Amino acid sequence: MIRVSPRSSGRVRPSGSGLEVAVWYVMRLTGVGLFVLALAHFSILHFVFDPAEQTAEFIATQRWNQLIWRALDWLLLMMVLFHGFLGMRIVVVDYVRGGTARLLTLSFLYMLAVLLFVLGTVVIVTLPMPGSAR
Amino acid sequence: MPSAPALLQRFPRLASGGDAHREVLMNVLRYRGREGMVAWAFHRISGVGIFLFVVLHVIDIYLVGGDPRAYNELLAFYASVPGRFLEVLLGAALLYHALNGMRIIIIDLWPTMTAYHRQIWWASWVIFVAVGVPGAAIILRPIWLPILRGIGVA
Amino acid sequence: MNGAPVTHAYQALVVGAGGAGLWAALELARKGVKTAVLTKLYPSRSHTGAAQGGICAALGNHEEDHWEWHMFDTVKGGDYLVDQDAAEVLAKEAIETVIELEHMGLPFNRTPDGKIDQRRFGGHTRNYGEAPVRRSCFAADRTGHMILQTLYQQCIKHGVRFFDEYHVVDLLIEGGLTRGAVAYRIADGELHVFRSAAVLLATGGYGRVYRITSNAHALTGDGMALAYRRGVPLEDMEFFQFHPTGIVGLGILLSEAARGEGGYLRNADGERFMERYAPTLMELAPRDVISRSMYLEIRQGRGIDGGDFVHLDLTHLGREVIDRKLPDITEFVRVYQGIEPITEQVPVQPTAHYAMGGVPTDLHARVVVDERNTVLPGLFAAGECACVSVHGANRLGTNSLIDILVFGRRAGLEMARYVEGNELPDVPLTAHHRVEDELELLRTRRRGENPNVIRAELQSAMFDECGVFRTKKGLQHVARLIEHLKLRYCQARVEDGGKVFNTDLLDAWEVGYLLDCAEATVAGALARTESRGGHFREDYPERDDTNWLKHTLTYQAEGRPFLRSKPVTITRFQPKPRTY
Amino acid sequence: MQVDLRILRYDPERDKKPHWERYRVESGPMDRVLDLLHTVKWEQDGSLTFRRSCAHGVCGSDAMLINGRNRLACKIRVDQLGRKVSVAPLPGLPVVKDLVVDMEDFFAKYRSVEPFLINDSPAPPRERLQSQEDRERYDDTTKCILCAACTSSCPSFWAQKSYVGPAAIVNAHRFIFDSRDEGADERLEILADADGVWRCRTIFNCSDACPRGINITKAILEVSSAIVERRV
Ligand SMILES: Cc1cc2nc3c(=O)[nH]c(=O)nc-3n(C[C@H](O)[C@H](O)[C@H](O)COP(=O)(O)OP(=O)(O)OC[C@H]3O[C@@H](n4cnc5c(N)ncnc54)[C@H](O)[C@@H]3O)c2cc1C
Ligand code: HEM
Ligand code: SF4
Ligand code: F3S
Ligand code: FES
Repeated sequence: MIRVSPRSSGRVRPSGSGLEVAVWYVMRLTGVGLFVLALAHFSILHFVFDPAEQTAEFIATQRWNQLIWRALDWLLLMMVLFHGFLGMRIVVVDYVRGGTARLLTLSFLYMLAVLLFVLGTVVIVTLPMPGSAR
Repeated sequence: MPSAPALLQRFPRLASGGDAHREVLMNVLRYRGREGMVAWAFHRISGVGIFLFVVLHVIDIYLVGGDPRAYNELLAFYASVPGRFLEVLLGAALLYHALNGMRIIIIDLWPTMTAYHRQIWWASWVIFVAVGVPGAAIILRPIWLPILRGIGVA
Repeated sequence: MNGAPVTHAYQALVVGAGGAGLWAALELARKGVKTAVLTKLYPSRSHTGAAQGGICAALGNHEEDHWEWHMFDTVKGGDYLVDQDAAEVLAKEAIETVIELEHMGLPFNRTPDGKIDQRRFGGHTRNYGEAPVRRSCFAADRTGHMILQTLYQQCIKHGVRFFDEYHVVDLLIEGGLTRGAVAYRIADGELHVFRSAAVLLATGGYGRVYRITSNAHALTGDGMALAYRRGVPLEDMEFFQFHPTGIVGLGILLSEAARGEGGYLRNADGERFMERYAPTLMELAPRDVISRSMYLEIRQGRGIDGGDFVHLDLTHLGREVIDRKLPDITEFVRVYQGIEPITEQVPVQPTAHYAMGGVPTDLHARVVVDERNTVLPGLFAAGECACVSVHGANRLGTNSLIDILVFGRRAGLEMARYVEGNELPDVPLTAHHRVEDELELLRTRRRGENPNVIRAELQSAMFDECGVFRTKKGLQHVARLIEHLKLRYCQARVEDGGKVFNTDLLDAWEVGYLLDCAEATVAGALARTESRGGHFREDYPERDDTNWLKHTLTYQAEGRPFLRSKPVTITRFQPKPRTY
Repeated sequence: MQVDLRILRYDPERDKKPHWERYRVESGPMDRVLDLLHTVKWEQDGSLTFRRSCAHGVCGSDAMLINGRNRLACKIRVDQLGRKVSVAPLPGLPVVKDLVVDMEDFFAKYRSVEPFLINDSPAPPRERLQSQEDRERYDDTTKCILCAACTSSCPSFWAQKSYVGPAAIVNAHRFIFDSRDEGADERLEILADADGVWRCRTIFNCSDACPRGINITKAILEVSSAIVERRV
């Protein structure tokens, strides 16, 4: 919190931290990244293909048939996680009052982020490539 | 719809500052912000909306490896008619959020553009409609295509 | 009712946080004096912030200029009623004062070579009256705003202690010694007694006695009335300046800068009528001259559409000058008149603007109480509420801002010296009783007249009878009316009986100040049977140096005014006929 | 013209909650909302409480929520609003009485950004020189009259009262970009705090509300850019 100087005293000492600058920057960088990746992702899955086609087998054999697709989707995952969770942090800090409530919500949020990271990474890494031996 | 001040008059308790959350909400509803405020409200709502979908989506993709049958069941819902409407909604949120996000980034990097933020906002709506309407049409194809066929147009 | 008040002790007390008060406070803070600033508004709301045109100093950044020329213009502008020792201090110290303002960070407009920019202003001339000179330093048309902000910022930097929204309601003067002041905390209606060795009155003007005025609602002559009630005389109150270019009906000022940048005044025939009244300076003649000329035009049926206003014409200046140098006043015209000044002429009317008179002081801002300049120990005054007198019978544009700063600073320095050698005086525990009882009565009286009606009647009568033109008959009429209004005021009551932020009570309380200031103004105007500067008697249209080259001092005794006089200090410039 | 004026009133000594009151007021063609409030106060109900002083938009006393937006009552004409006028205190600030809000925290935030020239090098005998371009650089933010219309219109501020707010940033900007000032680093450090510029979500309510027409959002973004440039 910005320390407010007493009613009419002179200079206050700065108490800034570098964290918020980083968050601000990451939001913007991932925003640009997502603009390309997320929109492309959505287009591929809705305009190039139709949702009806995209069974588990389809994903395993066609969509993720090359390393590059997996790499791109993993990149998308990372961006979304950073962007989405830092974004949600902003919303939570804005609207969740009280130290404890906010701490709990944020902890839950960060744990969710880790969970999604694990789930997403596991599936991208472990889903067998077509043609590879089971 | 009654205006926010009228609502306040009917429910005076809403106007009192007792409850911090209610106060924040009432301010947001009562204040007649212009383009910038509407842009922000949509941005926030769409951001949270997409976020919720992403949580779901990462889990469902995990199922591709973990439990393909469950995934396929979910997919059936995605491909159904209500599912498609929700996808249009998701697409709209994403498109809006992406365009407005770029608007914010442009203004951030180039503060002189603040003078034109309204124009950029309306321009982004033009793009939204130009891209969004055909996009929605494609997603909803399984709904209107059979109808058109039925009346013999296509 | 009378409970124990909250008491405070400060070495020095500054009442008012306009330019004068703030600079004094700053000077005191630099000297390490324990000081409190009391102000009924937040400091940044003081009316110094409304000043537009500029602040003069003979910097000579564009063309040759000398402080002697500035002093001469001041003396002549004041129709030779100026105390010339004071005018000399003003003109000399103006230069260092403006430079110091710049060092404090004031964002002056700049010349191409980076110096403080200067423009022409009414009555300021080269070589003792030859032609207009560029002497007014400015920051667009919000010079006063920048001064107020800059001084407030410096006070914050130096840790000045502010009591914001504390309304001073009484001065504690007892046994010939100043002991402090009583203030009413607006937020909760509590009375606070401030004990202090030195008290500065810097409460600004009293333009609100007039119906049409450029002055803020808060300018009700508080400091003058408080001193007046405590036996201090008021000097030269009959001299009130009417500014020629007020927005019709509202009185909002369109700065002289509009004419300094080349604007014209035109009558119904489209004629630049100032050609006939002030052939050399034209629209840049002093304000009293122009205001009178406008009324003469109007009386001769050359007001626009037969009405009581003329036109200010800026259309030939072009969009560039108007938007860059006069942005604020053009916005006023757009907002308050719905007129586009780049293409249309602006209807204007004289508006009550500035009090030349006030609490008499010496060159060190010490309040003096008689014709021999006897000092009242511990009481100081500076700014518009004081009368040093540098403005004499008529103030030149831009001379007030420099006055409040030069003498605000002198007040601070002198107060620091004074508190060094003087103990904190005692204040009896009952000090606040008198004013508390009066306030209580006003707040709780069962029935009585609405004070707003009294104020409205006063304002109209003052504007009509004690304005630009005055006659014996009219003045006698207002004098009687004021007596009558004072009686009615004693029976007035306010509607709001609460303690918290009771503006109803304070507005009513201020009507009391206005009545006192009006009383002194009319008394002086009745007595002064001549015409000089801002005071024009139709029954005595000539200046009369034989009988009236002197200041008036108005005292209040037993609720009535009585007058004495005091000689004018003349050093360099002997009185001459005043033509422009 | 008859105006239907509604005012959100609250007297802490009498009322539990704020409540709306209706007034019928006759309004002249060029009347401002301040004139309506005066008519009510002087002729109908003396207890109506609001701040005001200069009456022409330069002192910043009478910012309030008028027909859903923050504006100065003395600077908005009734004919710009129509026959229905609603007036409430500035949102997001504690109400003291009727239209008067508590400004202490607002001014404390102003003071917290060191709003004064910092230049410890010895001053020259004459003015410090400054080019016209350097002077122009911070012109916009010198216009602020500390009316609080901006800060109290900001949804980020409503949600986070600890946010230093647009008005304070405007006043920091005024010095950060003044070529004569040497305290920019200190101020940027202060504003790099979590409650500093980062709370701004470029909502523009502040710029829309500013009665001085300051492009506040631009000023905020210039400050955040300066912080980023310093850090990265
Ligand atoms: C519209 C306008 C434009 C002007 N333009 C120029 C110009 O261009 N150049 C120029 O030289 N002059 C100009 N003047 C004149 C000049 O601005 C004023 O004379 C000058 O600013 C007065 O300053 P001050 O410090 O005496 O008082 P103010 O700035 O009026 O301050 C008075 C202070 O006293 C406080 N106060 C009053 N009563 C009480 C009380 N009872 N208790 C506590 N506090 C109290 C107020 O809160 C305020 O802080 C202009 C005047 C007006 C009205
Ligand atoms: C598609 C491209 C995207 C772009 C260009 C983009 C851009 C941005 C930007 C610039 C911000 C910061 C807003 C601010 O600081 O005021 C932001 C906020 C946010 N974004 Fe995105 N974003 C994108 C996609 C996403 C996605 C996919 C999600 C969901 C996971 C998301 C969720 C959020 C959230 C929750 C916020 C915070 C909202 C707020 O502060 O009100 N965004 N976005
Ligand atoms: S920036 Fe504008 S809205 Fe904000 S306080 Fe200053 S003048 Fe008022
Ligand atoms: S309204 Fe608030 S979010 Fe930023 S642009 Fe203005 S400070
Ligand atoms: S009364 Fe001064 S800004 Fe409105």
